[in-house]
Amino acid sequence: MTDTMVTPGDTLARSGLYRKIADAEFLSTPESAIAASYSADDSEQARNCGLCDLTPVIRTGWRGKTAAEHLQSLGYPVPENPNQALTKDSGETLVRLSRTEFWVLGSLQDMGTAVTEAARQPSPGSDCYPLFCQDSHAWLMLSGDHCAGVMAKLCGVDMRAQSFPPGSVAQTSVARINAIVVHHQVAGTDVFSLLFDAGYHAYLWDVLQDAMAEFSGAPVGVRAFGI
Amino acid sequence: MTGERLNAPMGLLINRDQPVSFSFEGRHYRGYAGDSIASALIGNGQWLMSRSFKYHRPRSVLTMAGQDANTLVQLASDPNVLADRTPVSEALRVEGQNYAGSLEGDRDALLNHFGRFMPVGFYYRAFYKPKGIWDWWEKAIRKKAGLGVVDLNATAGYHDKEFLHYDVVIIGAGPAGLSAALTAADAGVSVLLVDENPVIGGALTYSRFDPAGVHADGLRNELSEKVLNHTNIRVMTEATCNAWFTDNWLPVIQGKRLYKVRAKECIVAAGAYEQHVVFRNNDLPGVMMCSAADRLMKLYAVRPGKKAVILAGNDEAYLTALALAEQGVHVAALIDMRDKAQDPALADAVAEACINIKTGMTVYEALPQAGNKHIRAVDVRAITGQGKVADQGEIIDCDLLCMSAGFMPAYQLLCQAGARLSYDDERARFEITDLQPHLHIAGSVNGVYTLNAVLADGKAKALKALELLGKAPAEPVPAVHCEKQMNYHWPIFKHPQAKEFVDFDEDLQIKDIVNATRIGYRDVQLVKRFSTVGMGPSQGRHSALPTARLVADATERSVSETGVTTARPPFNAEKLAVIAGRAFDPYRQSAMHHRHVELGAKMIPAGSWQRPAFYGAAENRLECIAKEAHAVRNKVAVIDVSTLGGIELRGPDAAEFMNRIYTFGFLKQAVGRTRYAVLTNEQGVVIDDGVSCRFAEDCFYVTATTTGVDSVYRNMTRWNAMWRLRVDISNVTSAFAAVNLAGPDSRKVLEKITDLDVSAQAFPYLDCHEADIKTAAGNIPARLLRVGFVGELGYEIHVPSRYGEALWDVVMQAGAEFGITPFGVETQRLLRLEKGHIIVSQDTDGMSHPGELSLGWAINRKKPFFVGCRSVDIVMNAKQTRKLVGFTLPADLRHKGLKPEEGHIVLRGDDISGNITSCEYSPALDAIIGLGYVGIDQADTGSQFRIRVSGGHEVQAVVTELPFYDADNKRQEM
Amino acid sequence: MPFSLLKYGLNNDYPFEKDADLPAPSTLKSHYDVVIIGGGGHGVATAYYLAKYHGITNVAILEKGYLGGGNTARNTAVIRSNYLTSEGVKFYSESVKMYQELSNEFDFNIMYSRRGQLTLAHTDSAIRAFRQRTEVNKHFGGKTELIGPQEIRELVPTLNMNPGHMPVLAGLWHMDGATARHDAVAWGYAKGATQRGAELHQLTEVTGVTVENGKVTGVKTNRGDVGCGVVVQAVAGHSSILAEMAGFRLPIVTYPLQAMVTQPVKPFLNPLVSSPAFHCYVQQTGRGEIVIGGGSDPYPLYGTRSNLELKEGLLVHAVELFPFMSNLKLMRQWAGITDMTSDYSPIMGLSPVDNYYLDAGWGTWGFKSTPICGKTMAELVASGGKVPELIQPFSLDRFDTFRQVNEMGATAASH
Amino acid sequence: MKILNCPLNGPRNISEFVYGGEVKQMPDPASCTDREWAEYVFYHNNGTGVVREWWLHAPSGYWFIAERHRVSDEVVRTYDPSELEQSEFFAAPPADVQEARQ
Ligand SMILES: Cc1cc2nc3c(=O)[nH]c(=O)nc-3n(C[C@H](O)[C@H](O)[C@H](O)COP(=O)(O)OP(=O)(O)OC[C@H]3O[C@@H](n4cnc5c(N)ncnc54)[C@H](O)[C@@H]3O)c2cc1C
Ligand SMILES: NC(=O)c1ccc[n+]([C@@H]2O[C@H](COP(=O)([O-])OP(=O)(O)OC[C@H]3O[C@@H](n4cnc5c(N)ncnc54)[C@H](O)[C@@H]3O)[C@@H](O)[C@H]2O)c1
Ligand SMILES: Cc1cc2nc3c(=O)[nH]c(=O)nc-3n(C[C@H](O)[C@H](O)[C@H](O)COP(=O)(O)O)c2cc1C
Ligand SMILES: [Zn+2]
Repeated sequence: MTDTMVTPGDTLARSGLYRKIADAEFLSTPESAIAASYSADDSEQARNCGLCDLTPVIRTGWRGKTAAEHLQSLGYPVPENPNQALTKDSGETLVRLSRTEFWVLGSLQDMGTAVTEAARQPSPGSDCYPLFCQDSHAWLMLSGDHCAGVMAKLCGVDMRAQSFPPGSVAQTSVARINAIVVHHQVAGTDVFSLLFDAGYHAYLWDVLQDAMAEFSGAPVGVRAFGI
Repeated sequence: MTGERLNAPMGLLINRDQPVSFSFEGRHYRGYAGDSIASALIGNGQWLMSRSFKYHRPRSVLTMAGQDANTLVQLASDPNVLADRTPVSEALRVEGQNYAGSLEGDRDALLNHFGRFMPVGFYYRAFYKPKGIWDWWEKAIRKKAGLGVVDLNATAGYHDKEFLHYDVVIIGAGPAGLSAALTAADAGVSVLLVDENPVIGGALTYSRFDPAGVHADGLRNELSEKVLNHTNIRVMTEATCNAWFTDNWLPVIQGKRLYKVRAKECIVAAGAYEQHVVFRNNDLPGVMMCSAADRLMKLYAVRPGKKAVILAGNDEAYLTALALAEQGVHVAALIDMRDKAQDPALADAVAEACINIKTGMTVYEALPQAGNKHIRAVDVRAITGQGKVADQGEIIDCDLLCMSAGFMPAYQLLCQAGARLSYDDERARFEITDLQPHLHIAGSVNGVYTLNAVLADGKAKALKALELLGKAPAEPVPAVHCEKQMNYHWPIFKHPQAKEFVDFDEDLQIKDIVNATRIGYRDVQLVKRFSTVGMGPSQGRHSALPTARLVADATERSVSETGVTTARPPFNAEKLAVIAGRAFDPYRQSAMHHRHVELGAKMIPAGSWQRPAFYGAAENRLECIAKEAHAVRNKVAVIDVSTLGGIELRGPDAAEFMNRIYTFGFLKQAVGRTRYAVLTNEQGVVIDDGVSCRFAEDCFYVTATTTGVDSVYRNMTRWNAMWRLRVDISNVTSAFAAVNLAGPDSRKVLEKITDLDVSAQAFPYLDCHEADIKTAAGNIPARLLRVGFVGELGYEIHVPSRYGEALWDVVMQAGAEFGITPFGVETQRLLRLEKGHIIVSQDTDGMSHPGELSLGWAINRKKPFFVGCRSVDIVMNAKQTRKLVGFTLPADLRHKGLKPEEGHIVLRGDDISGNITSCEYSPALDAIIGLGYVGIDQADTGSQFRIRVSGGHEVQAVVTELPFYDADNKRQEM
Repeated sequence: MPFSLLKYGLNNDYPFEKDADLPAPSTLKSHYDVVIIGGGGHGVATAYYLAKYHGITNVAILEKGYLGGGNTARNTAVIRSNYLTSEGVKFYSESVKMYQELSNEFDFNIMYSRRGQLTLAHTDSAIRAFRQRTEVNKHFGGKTELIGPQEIRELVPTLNMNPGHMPVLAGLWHMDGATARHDAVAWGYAKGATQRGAELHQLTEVTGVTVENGKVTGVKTNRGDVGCGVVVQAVAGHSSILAEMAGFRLPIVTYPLQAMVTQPVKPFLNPLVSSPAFHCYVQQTGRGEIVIGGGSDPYPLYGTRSNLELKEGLLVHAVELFPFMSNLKLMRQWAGITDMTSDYSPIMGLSPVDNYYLDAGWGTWGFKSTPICGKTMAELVASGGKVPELIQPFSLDRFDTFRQVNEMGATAASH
Repeated sequence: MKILNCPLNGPRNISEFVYGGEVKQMPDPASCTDREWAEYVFYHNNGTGVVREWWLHAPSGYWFIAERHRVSDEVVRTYDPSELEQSEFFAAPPADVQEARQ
């Protein structure tokens, strides 16, 4: 990852949201720009109730009978059951969505560069198909003490820690659209990653802002997570 | 004036340090913070609060608990507000409703005297002769209908919703609920305790439980403190659980938020409703439930009268008598319909308070002050048989009559859950049975009334719930019994001059109920529907039991056989805004969305997507479309087609799968080639179409319509759950952004941005390729399809959606020198029509089969199977009745207002033989062109048919061979 | 005050014996010429016309619950004829005409109220469909117009022309649209039928159908067996169950359909207003309540439980269309059980069993057709099985020949 | 709101699911009569007992089978479609249909 500041509309790949968050400062990622910070110190905000657009961070996935093996051959741990997630020390989060479907969410440390490498490896045979999740899905990350509280206003699944501990995954409906919600940790903070049809990027961003207002939530940049 | 209030400890809810002023019917009053509108009004001596629905009789508080319609008032933009539940606030303006003139001097009160001309169901027997007169009467009658007035400018404000999950949810924070909550919480489970009142305690907050009146407060304080401080209990006050829905799904309304609560176990401890006695003028202001008087005093420190009479059907009323006496109300008499009190000690205590007890007697009639504005006295008679009284009675003066005929369990939530409410006629007791496995009842809703039994019942049900949660209780579940008798068996006394109200909401008297059965409406459900009993705002809370008794008696059945009408949600009336809440209205935008907005596009919905209709101001629609069409036909133009569905099929069986799903043959589709793909459902109806691109032996990328793709994808995955072919199916619609670059110069533009050889030889019509699009910032991997929806040389460019905006930018830059023009869906619709391409769902309907659409060429009838194949065979072998054809009309018709519009009908003789599905003026052809269904005998090219256009005019159209434009497809194939 | 009311006021003996609308319960005979299964509007109307026009009175209507307690009690009482197909429009127009006469014919006020129905178009495709319905209607003499935003504003000034993200673009204004006191329709027919000699047996459930040599000969009930020459099945949501008893299947799926009503307020809305795109329609009754209805439940069930999801969705839209209704108070929510066909047209006429006639597949739209159903079914019975022309298109065998009568576009969420 | 137990995602509100119709056996399209085909396409058991149904968990795109009682709405069992033999779906195995006529 480079440390240069960029204008988000100038990069080749763009998050559908960049105009909405134009008041942030942006960092460049391998092909795009990511909101680095909105104010001098977003971390306090992130610990309380923050929302971060991680769409530019690289992610990938495979589906098929041999997808689990392929994942292992790439050196990734395989969550034991569907709807579970594991986070590697290097920061990648492995999400298992079904018996045969796996996603890898890139790390904030390298903005997912390592995942790009993995995605380049040829997939074995005919029973392991790479997925399109980098483009089909947008990625928003909710952080802080009120993740479950915010989600309770949008989603019927109980996401309080006792029933949805770190490592839990729910494929569910959030504010009437389908979403994958992953409870994991970034830089020691509990976060909920929401992955959902990229067309709804602006929609869900606004809905989340509205739901967060009760908890004084606000957008945060990746700097809040020690990047 | 705040009126004089009783001393503490009366007035639990009010804050005497905080006076509040408000107005009612334009007059100013003062109350205290914590007062309800009703308590504040009565505190000021203002009793009259509303006029009844039908006879416009003066009404005042009945229950003081929001359980009746007598206190419905009007706030500025809020009709039908319960004055006995709604707090007063500073400067609140309250009005009465449903009157002519003023609440005090309602002119419609005259209707009271015409009651005898308005027998039950009189509407059905009048107003329709002579024929046609009802139209007149209806208008007159409708004016009088309804209660409050809607403010047409009212807005909802912000309402929202939240999901909650608890191990145990307890509805009702009376002694039963409190005891249940503590038991459950002590075992370590999460508990939600919901009560509609501002403070917890239920009956403990207002009711007297012992003659001395010392027990309730202590117990309430003790239990409340424990509950409020328990870490496992969340208490929600002023929150109403408004229904029971499947699997313990409980809507709890608190203020402007709707909580949707899921309970693993639900304990309903909702208490019981006190029941009224049915006698003449039982609706006069000053006649109320015993518990209403208790509440006025205990909760609001309001003295309900100076001189009271108590009408008792149970021992509870004795306690009210004591409470009144203690607060300085002169209790002139306690009339007990029974022969004696169940608890002799209570009778002694009342007698000691110098209250005259008369047993075996009833109030036969309440005597009104002038204008029926208040009770003045009661006519007390000895009971001589069921519902019968002595000829002579005694008149006792009073300004307050407190009555209690008994208690009916708050059965609503339970009956919504499928439980059965039964009534033991012998013992005059209710029972609720057939409960759902994870639903429990405790306390007076369960027919348990003595305080210790209520507490024990709460505990027992919590233990039961814990057991089901797998937290087996350490102690045995206690058995709870209660022999306390609450209901007097026949508290109904008919009077020759009637006005003995069974249902206050609907002004229904004894004879109305009985007569309904005599006219043939014998089932209690028919009685309800014919008389409207129980159909008013309080939904039969008080009328259900007397109605059941009267119907049972009139039809010689038991009350249990007669039953009550169905309890339906909601429990209390709920504001529409609360249930609607914050509306989630998801929309999708393509990666290029903002570029369209910047270019001034008029956006329109397409399914959940937003798409440009055309670029420019709405008022210039036609010019914009013409300009865009011209650019496509003559230069180069570009349209965002990102919303087009995309499905990726990969695996060794991908071709086999395509072959079974779509009508065409796909096994032999060459790699690098595209093919039109039509989808029929099992009925053989065309439901979608698209383009199939084969990028490898084992890889197809197939498009679908914007609005159809989700169901196409679902269908595919379902079929493959049965076929079990080795194919992976992905809906990649949002993964790709795409444009269609179209027009004679499109190749020149494309050449500039790719290294691929795009010459006609290397990249012929219907080819598809993967190649990079070059930009200053780097290369974009792309899929290029040479297809021709609009009939010009053209290319679809599909790229991963993250690059969508960059693709748009590079195409626009490269095209600038050729005058590239963006175009929208409306223009596209016109252009494809010139090419005779159908739009599935516009040119097809729910019955269109491929034969009617002349799509026979897109069907491989030799292959063994595709979804719908057999149905297609059947319909194509049957006699055809209609066909979709192209037609033309002279251009100048549109200036005469005679251009057919989509939806106009096609005629054959006097019959309708078809309809127009698409019709536009084509600038390229300078003619009106269209597609439409015509009778099979009208479908030959060159034949004419009639279209009925606006204004009933008819025009003759000529069936025209498709396509209209560029018949030999030279342009798209160049 | 009309004179008719004076007789009650001046007489202390109301109700008079002769004023009874419905006779007291009677014993069930062992044989009837005609057994009608289902005491809803359709069943009693059939009995009424059998007696009135064909002199056939040895008829029993068997109703498992109470008179008109099925969908007749639950429907939102939209009466209209602005359908899409010629077959549909002809049929429903006839029914609407008959409705206008019923009060005087019955000597019982069914409170027929011609309000006009306004259906809203929020998309181009709706405009196309509405234009077609307008033209088909007009062709058969109906009073229907496709109108623009300005006319809509004049008709319903309180309507929000920009609800949600879907502005109102046009409207289908159906002047023949009406409503009536739904229960009274069943009562009026029952009164007329029983006064002419037909028997109404409530709390009488048909539990079996006896078929001999392909011909129906009787039914079994909880009150004993009854022989008969002809059976008419008019059981709405229970159509498949009865058919199964008679030994055949139907192209029907049964779904709950919900509706709801607010507390009464002073009148502010005259026409019936419907928005198919919003799955929502709204009307104000003569008593002042607002009745709100919408789409069917998303999956089949034989139950009348209601649920929160439907109510939430429906009220979001109701409040979008009429924002000021946000302060109205919802009072009751209920459901009926509806028998849905795939083309949204009914199944009427012959069945695979001889002398066993079908009046089924009425789904969410059969209240308006009550009179014409009764009339045509009576004709079918009286003629010994000759199917009246008006209902021929609705025959069961249209499914075997793939000749559906497609009313899909004219029925969803506007009833 | 009713809870439906998805074999993949566990118990969820029924609003997350899409009903997909009765599980029916397709007659052999090559040899059945028109009438049998019409039965298959249009007719339903629509019974009052337990019916085998298709359900889709929309957020995960997962189809499964539920056995549900049509009166009580009680779901007796849910399971992956692979637990049913192909013959439950097809009178003639689709592969045979393919081969027979190729
Ligand atoms: C919420 C809702 C809204 C609707 N809105 C409209 C509308 O606005 N306009 C419109 O035109 N239509 C509407 N409908 C449809 C309309 O209500 C019905 O199509 C119509 O009432 C059917 O009448 P029916 O007499 O056939 O059926 P029903 O009135 O249902 O009568 C059938 C009777 O058969 C009885 N029965 C069933 N099984 C047996 C048995 N085994 N033995 C004896 N009796 C049996 C039932 O108890 C029932 O009483 C609506 C329906 C619902 C549920
Ligand atoms: N004197 C009286 O008027 C009277 C009335 C009722 C009960 N009691 C006595 O009180 C004791 C009964 O205690 P209990 O605990 O069974 O009942 P309770 O009446 O004390 O408590 C029930 C509570 O539930 C609340 N509630 C009911 N439905 C609700 C809903 N849907 N949502 C939210 N809150 C709801 C009520 O407002 C009330 O506060 C018995 O001893 C009985 O004899 C006396
Ligand atoms: C057009 C219409 C208007 C209604 N108005 C009312 C009403 O004002 N009050 C009421 O309690 N119920 C009203 N209902 C609902 C009925 O009470 C009842 O819920 C419905 O007939 C279903 O019967 P059930 O709830 O007994 O199963 C109305 C129903 C319809 C169809
Ligand atoms: Zn509907």
